[in-house]
Amino acid sequence: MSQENKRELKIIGFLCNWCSYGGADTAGVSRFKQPTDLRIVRVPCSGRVDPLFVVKALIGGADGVLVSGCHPRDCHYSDGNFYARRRLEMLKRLLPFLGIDPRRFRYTWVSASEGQRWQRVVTEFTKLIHELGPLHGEKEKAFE
Amino acid sequence: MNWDHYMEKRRKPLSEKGLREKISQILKEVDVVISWKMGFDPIHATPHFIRDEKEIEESVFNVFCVHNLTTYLPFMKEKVGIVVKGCDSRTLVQFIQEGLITRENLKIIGIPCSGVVDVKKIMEEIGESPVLQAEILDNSSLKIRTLDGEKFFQIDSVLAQKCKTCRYPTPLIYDHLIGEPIKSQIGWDKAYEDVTEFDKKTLEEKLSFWKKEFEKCIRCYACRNACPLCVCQDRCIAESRDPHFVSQKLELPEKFMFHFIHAIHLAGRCVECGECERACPMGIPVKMMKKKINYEMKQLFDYETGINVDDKPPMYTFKVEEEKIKEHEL
Amino acid sequence: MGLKNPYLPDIVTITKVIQETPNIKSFQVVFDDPEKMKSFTFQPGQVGQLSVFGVGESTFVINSPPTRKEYLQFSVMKVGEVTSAIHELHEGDKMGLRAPLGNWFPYENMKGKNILFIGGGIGLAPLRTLILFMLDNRKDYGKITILYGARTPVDLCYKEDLKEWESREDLELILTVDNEYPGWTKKVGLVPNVLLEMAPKPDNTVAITCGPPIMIKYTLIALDKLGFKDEDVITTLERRMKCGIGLCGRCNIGSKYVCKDGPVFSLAQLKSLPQEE
Amino acid sequence: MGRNGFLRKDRLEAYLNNLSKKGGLYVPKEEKGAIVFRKYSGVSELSLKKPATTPAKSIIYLQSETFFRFMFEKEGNGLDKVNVRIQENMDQEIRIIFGARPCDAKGFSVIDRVFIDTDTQDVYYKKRRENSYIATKSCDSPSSGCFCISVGGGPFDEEGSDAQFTEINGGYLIEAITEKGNIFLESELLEPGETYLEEKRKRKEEVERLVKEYCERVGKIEPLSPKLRLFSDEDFWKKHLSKCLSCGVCTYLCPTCYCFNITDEKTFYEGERIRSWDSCMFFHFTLEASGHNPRPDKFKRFRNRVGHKFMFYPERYSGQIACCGCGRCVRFCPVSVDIREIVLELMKSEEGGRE
Repeated sequence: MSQENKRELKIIGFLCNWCSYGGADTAGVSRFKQPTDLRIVRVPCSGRVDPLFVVKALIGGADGVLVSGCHPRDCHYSDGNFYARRRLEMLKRLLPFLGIDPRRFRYTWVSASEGQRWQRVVTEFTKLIHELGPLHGEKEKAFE
Repeated sequence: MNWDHYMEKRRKPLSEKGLREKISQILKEVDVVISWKMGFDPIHATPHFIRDEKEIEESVFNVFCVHNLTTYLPFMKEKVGIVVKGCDSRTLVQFIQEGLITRENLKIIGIPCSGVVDVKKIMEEIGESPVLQAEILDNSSLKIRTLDGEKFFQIDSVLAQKCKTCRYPTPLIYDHLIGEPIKSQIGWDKAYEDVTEFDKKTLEEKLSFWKKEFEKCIRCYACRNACPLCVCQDRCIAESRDPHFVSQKLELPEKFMFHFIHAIHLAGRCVECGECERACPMGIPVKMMKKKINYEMKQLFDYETGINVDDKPPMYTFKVEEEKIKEHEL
Repeated sequence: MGLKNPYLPDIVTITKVIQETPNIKSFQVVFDDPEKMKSFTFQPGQVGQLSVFGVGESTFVINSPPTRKEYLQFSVMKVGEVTSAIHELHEGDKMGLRAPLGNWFPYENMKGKNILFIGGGIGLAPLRTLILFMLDNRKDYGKITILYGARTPVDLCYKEDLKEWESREDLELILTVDNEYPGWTKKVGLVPNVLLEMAPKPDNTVAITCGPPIMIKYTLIALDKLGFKDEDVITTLERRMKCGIGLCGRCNIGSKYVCKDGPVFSLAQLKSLPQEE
Repeated sequence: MGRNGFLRKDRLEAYLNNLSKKGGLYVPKEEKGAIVFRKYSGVSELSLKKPATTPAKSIIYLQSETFFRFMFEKEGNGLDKVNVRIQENMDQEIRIIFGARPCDAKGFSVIDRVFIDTDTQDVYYKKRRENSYIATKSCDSPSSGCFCISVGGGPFDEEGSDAQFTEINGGYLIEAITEKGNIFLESELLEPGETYLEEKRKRKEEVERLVKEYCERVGKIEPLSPKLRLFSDEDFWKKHLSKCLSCGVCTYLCPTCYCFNITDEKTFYEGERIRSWDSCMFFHFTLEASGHNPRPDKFKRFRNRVGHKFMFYPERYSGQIACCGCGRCVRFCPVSVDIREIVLELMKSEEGGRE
């Protein structure tokens, strides 16, 4: 069941294959309790996350988007997450200009061993999205 | 916003004769020179591709020469001569930064510009009545004769929005300069006042503003095609089926997505020439999104597009320690 | 309402898939509506719009002849989004079909004449329907010659048909491949060159050609050299099509729409149209 | 013209309110920098002063519409193969257009020939066309770039309109042109119009003279001969179209352009087939799956556009030009490509060089 038994919201997570996906796995294996609103898309690297993926998700029906990669300096491809950081920060600052609450989008770094950190990130982000409420109506989407 | 005093000082007549002589000179070194000529009526100039000495006579430069002619360059294989205003020259700098043109194949005639008009605004003022004659009087006002009669405008009152806060009236890169350089007193903050003002609105206000604006979008892609930095053109992901970002529906999500694509692909690249907005037949302020990103680029990376050929666009590079990007805690 | 909606496809089921070459598959389909299957008629050369729902529509010639009605056959080369999706399909899968569309080979005018078919690669598809149709009405036509080429022996389509045609007495089949190939003992050379070598007589003969654009281009030149009149040279054209009924505007060459006024044109007709690539 | 009636300006609101009860009423509305046809929501937003930025075309020939929906289904216990079910999406709305211009209406008759006068009718367009009522407003003066008279239209042209109204004497003289046009006269708010006919005749003469004078700069535009040599001269097209941006402004704002695309969209279990406007100015328009494109360059695409309107269409439809002279393509082209200039030059070359 989702957070506080409310309607489950749609949160899309783009997780890098090498760190954050592993982190999520660690959290799972360690049986850390996590909210179920998150749907994970595994990507090779946070550098693969085109800001447009985030936009497409938000416009297409997601209530929140979480991007998570390796910590800076830890990128499997050495500098993918450095590029990601710039792009995603740009996006985060652009979103409110279009009237989209920037809190609905978060990017962060979680390593494969940080199961606990992953749990915290997901739980807190999901809680925040629930506080913000659904971005889209049951019938009508926010951008229609 | 009071910028009148400063415009007055810098507005100076340009010798079209000098321009034509210079075109004639560089036409010997290149295959084609791109300039302006009068279009279908006196207030509409049109890009003029000069391949023959005889065509030089028609070329003009005045407040109606609104187009950023550099938009054609990345697709041209010939040696090109081009006439640029200050703002247009930033595109050239950006092109060179990104390796989109070869500087050696280009001859640049720079024109220090004291601003061009917003043709749409004039059209609105004259109720789209056919223009029979347009005259520039003592460099500060316009006399426009239409089928409905004569109308006078202070040029300043119909100046293009971008010119009101122009920070680079003199081309930043050129081989030949026609006329005296002009200096701008406009500070960076001033140029982005519209962005910061708009950003003060609430999220709801902003969303409903864009919904209203994008509602008008007819997806003609004029903004994209007029944009000099939109170099994917025929390969644009807005028209591709794989990846499939945008469908052929004419609904708001599609339009939001398209304009996000345009803006995000121009992050740290847009030189704010305003061609997107000028080309839009529906009057959508499409430039604003890009300006907002530029504003953030300056805040984050102290970067301004199209100023220095040796710069690297901020999205093409990184720093291990980013001074201005803080980890977002919840 | 009574008005037929030309955009609504009929549902068809794939009854058989044949791998013709590494990138060409033939699909035999039947209408799900048995009445439709019974009443459906078409002419050799006419096309159909196959659709994979959710992906889109594409135009293919019906390459089974109207004289054999158990199924309709389409051959699909995997090149784009729709054709790739069709290639994913299996026996029993559903497709949409809008057919018949377009014009057809003027076979009535060819009665009593010698017929020279010149095909390349998947270009044999539209010819196949006419060849089979003519073989089913063999007495109406004179000498039938088929010149068919492909890049390699692997790229030859309709191998079963080719085998049968080769064994028949009442037609001549000449096969060629572009380059030498281990074990290939038949002709080697590009179709137009082989054609020139064969030097068929243009008298009382109609030449019908279909293949890749470059082959057609040189075949037309060769036919001209051999003395064929523009009226006696017939080809089929391809363009990007959407509606298939002459409305959507993209497949025009001058005032003619390939989907509705074509795809079959005589060289004489083509020469009267604006020249495009 | 048939019946008529006079509507005082102060009754316009009540009149439109009533009209909007008879069906979806679409009027030109000012929306920050553009005038577009929108559903009527009050007289204050009505904008009749100048022609709308977008023609009324989009009300009947939607820029994007669903042909049909399809669902993937299984029967019974679901062990069989997946079936596809198709559900036609036919629009039944009654549409009333008030305040289009004569050129907009003329555009519909250009599209009618293609979509309706054929053995494979576009049923979606036809249905909407049958269910629509068009009242055009006669023009008061030409707009920048207009050339209706040059292509055989005019500020009071009746082709394609069901009714036409003329702004005179502090009100509107409304005249029915077709049987359908009577819908605009079935109102108690109207006064008898006979007394205004003379005034309207005078107005018509005056405006027509004004427009004619403006159009004379262009002259008469005739269909182009398919034998025209200059038409295949690539240099001619390059000279005129080097500046073209290859955007869709001219085609999307054109009342007569009708080319379209058909695409599928689907989610997991269902989807729809969509028809949307397409533009012959786009590279993708003729791009084939193989990568081959018969019109890869913008000048070739523009040549086809000119050809379609002034040569191919007249060839198919007994000399009718597929252009209504509204001037939008000239007025709104971001780089001021002037189709009139191009056609005139082609025509002129014909005079001297007919084969």
